[in-house]
Amino acid sequence: MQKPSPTLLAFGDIAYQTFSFPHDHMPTLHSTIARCARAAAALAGVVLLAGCDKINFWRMDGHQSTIVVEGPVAREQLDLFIITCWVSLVIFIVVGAVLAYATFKFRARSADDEHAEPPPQGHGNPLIELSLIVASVLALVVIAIPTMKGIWNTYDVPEAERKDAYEVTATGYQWWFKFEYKSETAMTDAKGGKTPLITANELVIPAGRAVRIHLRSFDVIHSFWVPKLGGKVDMIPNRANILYLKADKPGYFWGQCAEYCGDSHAVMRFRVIALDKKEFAEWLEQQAQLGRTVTPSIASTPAPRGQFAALRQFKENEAGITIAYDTEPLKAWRTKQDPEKNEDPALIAQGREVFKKNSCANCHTIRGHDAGGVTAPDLTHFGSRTTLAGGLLENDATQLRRWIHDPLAVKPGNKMHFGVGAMAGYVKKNDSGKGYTRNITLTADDEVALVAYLHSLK
Amino acid sequence: MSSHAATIDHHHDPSTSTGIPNKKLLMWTFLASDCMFFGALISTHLIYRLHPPAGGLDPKVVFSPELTSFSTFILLMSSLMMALAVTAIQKGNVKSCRWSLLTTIFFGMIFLGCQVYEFDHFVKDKNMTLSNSLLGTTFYTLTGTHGCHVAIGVLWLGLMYVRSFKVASDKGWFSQQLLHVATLLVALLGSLKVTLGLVHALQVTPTFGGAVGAFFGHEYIYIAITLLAYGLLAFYFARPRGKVQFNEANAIDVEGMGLYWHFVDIVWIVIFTAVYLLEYLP
Amino acid sequence: MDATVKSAHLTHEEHAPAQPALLTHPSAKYGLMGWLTTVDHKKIGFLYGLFALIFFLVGGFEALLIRTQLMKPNNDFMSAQLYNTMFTMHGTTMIFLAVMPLSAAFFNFIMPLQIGARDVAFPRLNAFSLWTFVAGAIILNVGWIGPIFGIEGHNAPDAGWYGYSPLTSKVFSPGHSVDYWIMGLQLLGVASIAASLNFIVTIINMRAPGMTMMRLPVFTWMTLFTAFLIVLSFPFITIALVEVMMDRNFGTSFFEVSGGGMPILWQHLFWVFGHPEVYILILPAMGIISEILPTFSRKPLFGYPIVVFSGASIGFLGFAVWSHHMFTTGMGTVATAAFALATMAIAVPTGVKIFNWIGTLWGGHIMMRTPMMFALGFVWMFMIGGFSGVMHSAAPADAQQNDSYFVIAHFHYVLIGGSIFALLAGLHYWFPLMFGRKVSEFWGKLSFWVIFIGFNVTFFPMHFLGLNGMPRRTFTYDPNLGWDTANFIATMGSYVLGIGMTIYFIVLAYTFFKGEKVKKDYWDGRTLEWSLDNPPPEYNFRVIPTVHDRDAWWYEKNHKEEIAKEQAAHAKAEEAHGGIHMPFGSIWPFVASLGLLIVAIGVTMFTSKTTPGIGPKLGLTLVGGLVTFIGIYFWSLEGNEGYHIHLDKDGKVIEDGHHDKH
Amino acid sequence: MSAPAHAHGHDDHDVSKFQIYVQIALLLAVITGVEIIAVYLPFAKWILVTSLVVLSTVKFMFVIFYFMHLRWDKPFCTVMFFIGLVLAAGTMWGLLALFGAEASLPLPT
Ligand code: HEA
Ligand code: HEA
Ligand code: HEC
Ligand code: CUA
Ligand SMILES: [Cu+2]
Repeated sequence: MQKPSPTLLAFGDIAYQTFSFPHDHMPTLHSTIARCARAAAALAGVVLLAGCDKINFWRMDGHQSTIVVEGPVAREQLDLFIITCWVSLVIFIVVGAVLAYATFKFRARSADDEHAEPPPQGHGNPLIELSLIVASVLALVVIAIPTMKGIWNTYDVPEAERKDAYEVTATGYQWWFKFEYKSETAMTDAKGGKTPLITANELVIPAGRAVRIHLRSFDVIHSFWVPKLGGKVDMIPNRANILYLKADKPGYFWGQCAEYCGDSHAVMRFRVIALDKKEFAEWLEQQAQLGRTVTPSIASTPAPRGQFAALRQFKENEAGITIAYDTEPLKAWRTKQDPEKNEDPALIAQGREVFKKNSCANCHTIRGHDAGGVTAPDLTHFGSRTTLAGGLLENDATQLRRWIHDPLAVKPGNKMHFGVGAMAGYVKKNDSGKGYTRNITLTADDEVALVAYLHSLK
Repeated sequence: MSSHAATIDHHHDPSTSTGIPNKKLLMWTFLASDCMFFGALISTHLIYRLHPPAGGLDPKVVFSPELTSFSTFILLMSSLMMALAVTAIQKGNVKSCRWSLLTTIFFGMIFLGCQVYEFDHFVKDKNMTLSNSLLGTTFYTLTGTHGCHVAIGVLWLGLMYVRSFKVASDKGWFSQQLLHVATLLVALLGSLKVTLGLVHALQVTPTFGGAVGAFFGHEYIYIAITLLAYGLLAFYFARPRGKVQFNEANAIDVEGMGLYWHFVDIVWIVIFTAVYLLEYLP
Repeated sequence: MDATVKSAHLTHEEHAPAQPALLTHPSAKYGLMGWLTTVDHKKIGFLYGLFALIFFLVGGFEALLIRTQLMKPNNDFMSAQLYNTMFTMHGTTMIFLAVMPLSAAFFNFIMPLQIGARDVAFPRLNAFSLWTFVAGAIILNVGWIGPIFGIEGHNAPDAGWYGYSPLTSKVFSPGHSVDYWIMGLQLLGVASIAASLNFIVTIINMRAPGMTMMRLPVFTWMTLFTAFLIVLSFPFITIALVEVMMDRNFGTSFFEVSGGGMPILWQHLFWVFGHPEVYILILPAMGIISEILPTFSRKPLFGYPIVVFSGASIGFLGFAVWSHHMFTTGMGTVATAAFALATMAIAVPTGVKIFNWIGTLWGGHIMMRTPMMFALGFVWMFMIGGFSGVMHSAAPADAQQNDSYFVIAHFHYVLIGGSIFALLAGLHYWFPLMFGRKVSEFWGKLSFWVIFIGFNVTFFPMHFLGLNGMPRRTFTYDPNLGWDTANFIATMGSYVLGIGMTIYFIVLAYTFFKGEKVKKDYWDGRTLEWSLDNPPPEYNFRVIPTVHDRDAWWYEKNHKEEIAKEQAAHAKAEEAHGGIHMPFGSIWPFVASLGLLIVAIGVTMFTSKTTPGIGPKLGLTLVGGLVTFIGIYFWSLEGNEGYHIHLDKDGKVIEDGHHDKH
Repeated sequence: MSAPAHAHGHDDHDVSKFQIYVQIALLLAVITGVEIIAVYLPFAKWILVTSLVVLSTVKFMFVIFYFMHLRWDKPFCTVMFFIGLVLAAGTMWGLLALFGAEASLPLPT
């Protein structure tokens, strides 16, 4: 065991002094307490020292850090923050020192002291006060100037880059994000129908290029926040907001809705993936395609296989992310772009039927697969995404099955379960207006087939 | 110029630190607060006028300046009567004060009647309802809140009027008061109903004679009740009674009420300009 | 129960004063009726305080549940819905049902004493404010019945304490929860505005002779500014709430996009109120601190005029910064810049206060008692909270901080380290005056240290959490974001804080019943309230004092003979005027509030009928309206009548005079 | 018109107060009339808006200073009311300016 350091002992002393009091003499009790205080202080010191490598939250280097940033917008905001920190710290130290000094210097140390003649009854000193006011104003000017610069620099794409800026539209839904690339076209059928490219929950952007995101909302207010790239801007119904972001280099970034938007606000997350020019172009190319069709050979008969974790009852609030994916997310994302090696075409085909049969298509779009619903995430290339259900779960077979088995257990109140507007979900509102009845029921086989099918959509 | 009763100085109350009577100060502070209420409402209305939704109603088509001008004028006149009521009671002239109060109530009722008529007209003829357009939403809410202020003012005036008959001997006074108030309420509501009925009849029936006939045909019960209520009131008030307990000392009560009433008037001045007149600019 | 009841003169039986035949006053001095009909500002203050403390514990309990849920990642201690209800109710309860009424308790109890008045200007209006506040508190909390008894559609509010539209619309909040929130706040608004009008008139008009404005104790000044902020800012939320209510019930489209409405308008209307509101929470606290520091430094407040003036400018500037809560709503550069600058400007007058408090300590004889500990704790903690506030005001940086735990850290530092610390200090400080007993120094200081440590352990890590990207109002988080440790520490801290609060309140309760009795003017105070016996008699001052100096009581203590002569002369004069005039108690304010409660129940608990006719909703609303009307009617007919009392040499009441009219 | 004097023989004063009230009421009516006519006049919009605002303000001031006796009351009443009035006006101006900005345009429908 470590010995308490001298500072800690001194701290104990202070505690002793504070607790002892001329007016309330409690000799036995207060000395006991003082001893306890000393022991407690020592103990706290030991715990702190021992736990130092565990307690590392001040590094603030998580996936959503605003301190370890990877884009010019976030950097400008960070620099400003650091300035405010320094100004505050300096003032805090100066003012705090004076305050501490005054407190200890002018403290009555004994009963006699307390009953001494009252000190001179001075009323103030205008000169001191005025100079302190001036000093505060000056300190604020130090903050105000970079603030003004920051406001104009971060509000929109800088003039010089505006021509080159890449535009996307992001729309918040309860509780997921839709991303529209209005300048890109995607096929709607084999005959050459065109539509703007739409995807969900994972926004892919070009790295090193300014991006202007148009923010819209479908229902309530959401907020689009990718801390490592820049501060948030709200998605407000009936309002045209924009956000300027830029990623220094290719990367995989965590984002989250930052405005309370109802039950599942906490799990309304998303990702931003920045790719270099070439890879971005490839990605666009792939996304423009119709949903991938895997044709089963006529011979093979579909049979559920044991490739999925046996269905277990997932707990409502269970982690949906694995470590491997977490440490090298961009790599994980890249591997997702290619079809899986051990696909079972028959199963996939069966899944496609299940999808059709269960009115999934009422809400979801899968281009080329007769699915054109618009109130839910576009699933055309669902298999190429690393996450599902609004960035909440890792898009692996287990988690996907967990999701389609019982969306409500994953995301409280979610619309796939309760339905969107007139569109019924897994349950349907009773005509009486009270209570729900089951609308979609999937068998274990259905689920397995659906998983295979959805994952084949690369 | 100045006006001061010999005994009570109405601009100085020695029992308070500032010399302003508590009730007056309360009222002014409340009015300051009320400014914020109307500030919020008028802002809402103007913001939505600034950004009208596509295909929204055009207020120029909906509003009818004649009626609004008339009710504006009426409200101004009621303010005059209110001011006279205050001067009267300050001089201790209870009778004159009562008459002024009654006239104020009367004008207030006309204003309310006009407003009800206007709303009715907008809903029925111009198809602007509270919920079918943003203009309706903000317009009815703003002017309706103002109307509520007027209605509360009328109620208050009525109670003050009744109070001015409070007699020194308290025997049975209380039950009488209840009766008075009830009757007064019946009379006022009855008048409103009957007036509306008349307006309605005139509106829907082409000939004047027919209108009057229809009016009596539909409204005879209300007319009877209203007349009865007025008769009763006349009866109460004609009876001999003791010395009333309403004099210069109550001037502050009337004055506070007056401040409220005038404020309602000036809010209307603002609404009249900001909501109605500005819409008619080229 | 109440110590004021126990005071000597009240044991005296009251003669039934001559009453008008049918206008009897259903009032009493004792028992339940005594409390319901009281118009005594001290009893009303006591009730405010009692309710506020109960709700503080409720809000604190909710906070502990919140922290328990967040203790570890992916915790399933609470469901998402329950969690959302919890933080909404926690925020709303703490702000409207704990801090505001606790401040109001001090306004009521202390302010009239500080200005040498016998009561507030409108005693019955004061009672009305109290009971309307209680009605609002009931409505706000009545939604808990839903989850507890499993009644569908009746939940406690869950749209966040600032209830952003359109989440509050019928579409997205179909149940009654938002109705409870709206009506609850509406009633609390009525209560607060009524109370504040009363305080303003009282402070401006009811000062003792010689108590010029520039001699007002700073706490009274802050009461005045707070009251101004309330009467000027609450109207905005009232109107905003009316508008959502109409959207919900009458199909209007103030905030309905389908009808052309703009949800952003709600945010403006709310924050025009909301920002002044946070100064409503802090100015009383600053007032309390400005009383405690001089008393325990045994020096007058340093730079009194500047402290007062800075309070005014904080209040005034507070109306010009509301959009700093909306930096992320895309207001455009110019608007953002303007609000950022205005927000920064507030740091100047606030800093002035801090400097002057330090100036007050400087050269004093500092007595380190419990209230002083809390007061110093306040200065430190508020400073930290203020600095994070300034960091928010740098708008681009705020884009990263907004709606993150950094904001949570900021406002808990100013709200707990600020408001709550000061209110806890005030409780200790005025306890001897209010109840004639004092809290043990040992236990007081112990609770201070536990609270202080617990508080910092809870909220300091939240700065890091926020900067590390943790959004607020999230019931769960993943373990891969680096938030686990800080959350765990914060939760442990909140338990320590809970223990500290528990110690504090147990000690307070113990002292109330069993604490050491102390003599008058226990702390050697400076302002007029300390010139009274403790607990103060019903009539407050035997003789209305004449004020000669800013620290009136300090002056009196130093000029005993002069004052004694003066008082004797004034006592004679007052006696010649018929003795001390006391207002009758009245039940009518209570009745009026009861009516409002019925209206609110009607409006919130029932859905409108689709068939014609009067359903329970309209029916109850009308009944409630009638009850309120009756209450107000009798209240006004009753007139401000009262009776006179006369005192003997020892302050005993020797005779209750006949009733008279004023 | 003299400052408030504690005059005793008040009859002639009352007469003049009565007259003043009536005159003001007439004035208010006339201004209202002018306003109503003004909006139909073919002047530039800004002229009309300015004059409407000015005229309404004049009406407003007459009512509060005469009918509401601010003119004869302690100035503190005026201060009290103007705190609310100015703040309300300022906030309205702020809100209108905020919503007038381009950033606040609602989405085209
Ligand atoms: C008691 C309540 C209280 C107080 C006093 C304050 C005080 C301040 N607040 Fe705070 N604030 C809240 C309660 C309070 N706040 C709450 C509840 C919220 C969140 C609401 C919600 O979203 O739920 C909030 C949110 C909030 C935001 C929005 C954050 C966001 O959501 O994005 C901002 C932004 O500017 C802000 C700023 C400030 C500033 C600049 C001050 C200043 O007044 C602070 C001034 C004080 C000092 C600066 C310290 C002392 C000064 C000196 C020693 C002088 C020298 C110093 C300098 C020159 C820097 N606050
Ligand atoms: C004055 C206001 C005030 C006060 C005093 C507090 C006090 C506390 N607050 Fe709160 N808080 C707010 C105002 C306040 N808060 C607001 C406005 C919000 C925003 C809400 C929103 O987003 O809408 C918020 C949100 C908020 C959050 C964020 C929730 C979220 O965004 O998801 C958290 C999380 O830690 C929190 C924690 C605490 C804690 C631990 C305390 C502690 O200090 C509490 C200390 C008190 C006690 C611990 C009481 C002790 C009592 C007992 C121990 C009794 C127990 C009794 C029994 C078991 C019978 N608060
Ligand atoms: C009522 C409309 C509706 C129906 C029917 C529906 N869904 Fe969904 N689905 C949604 C919504 C809304 C979401 C987004 C939920 C969220 O993240 O909050 C979603 C999300 C998903 C996702 C995750 C998408 C992503 O990128 O995160 C998958 C996979 C999915 N649904 C599959 C299905 C399948 C399979 C069916 C049929 C059995 C189905 N859905 C039926 C509305 C629906
Ligand atoms: Cu969407 Cu929070
Ligand atoms: Cu603020």
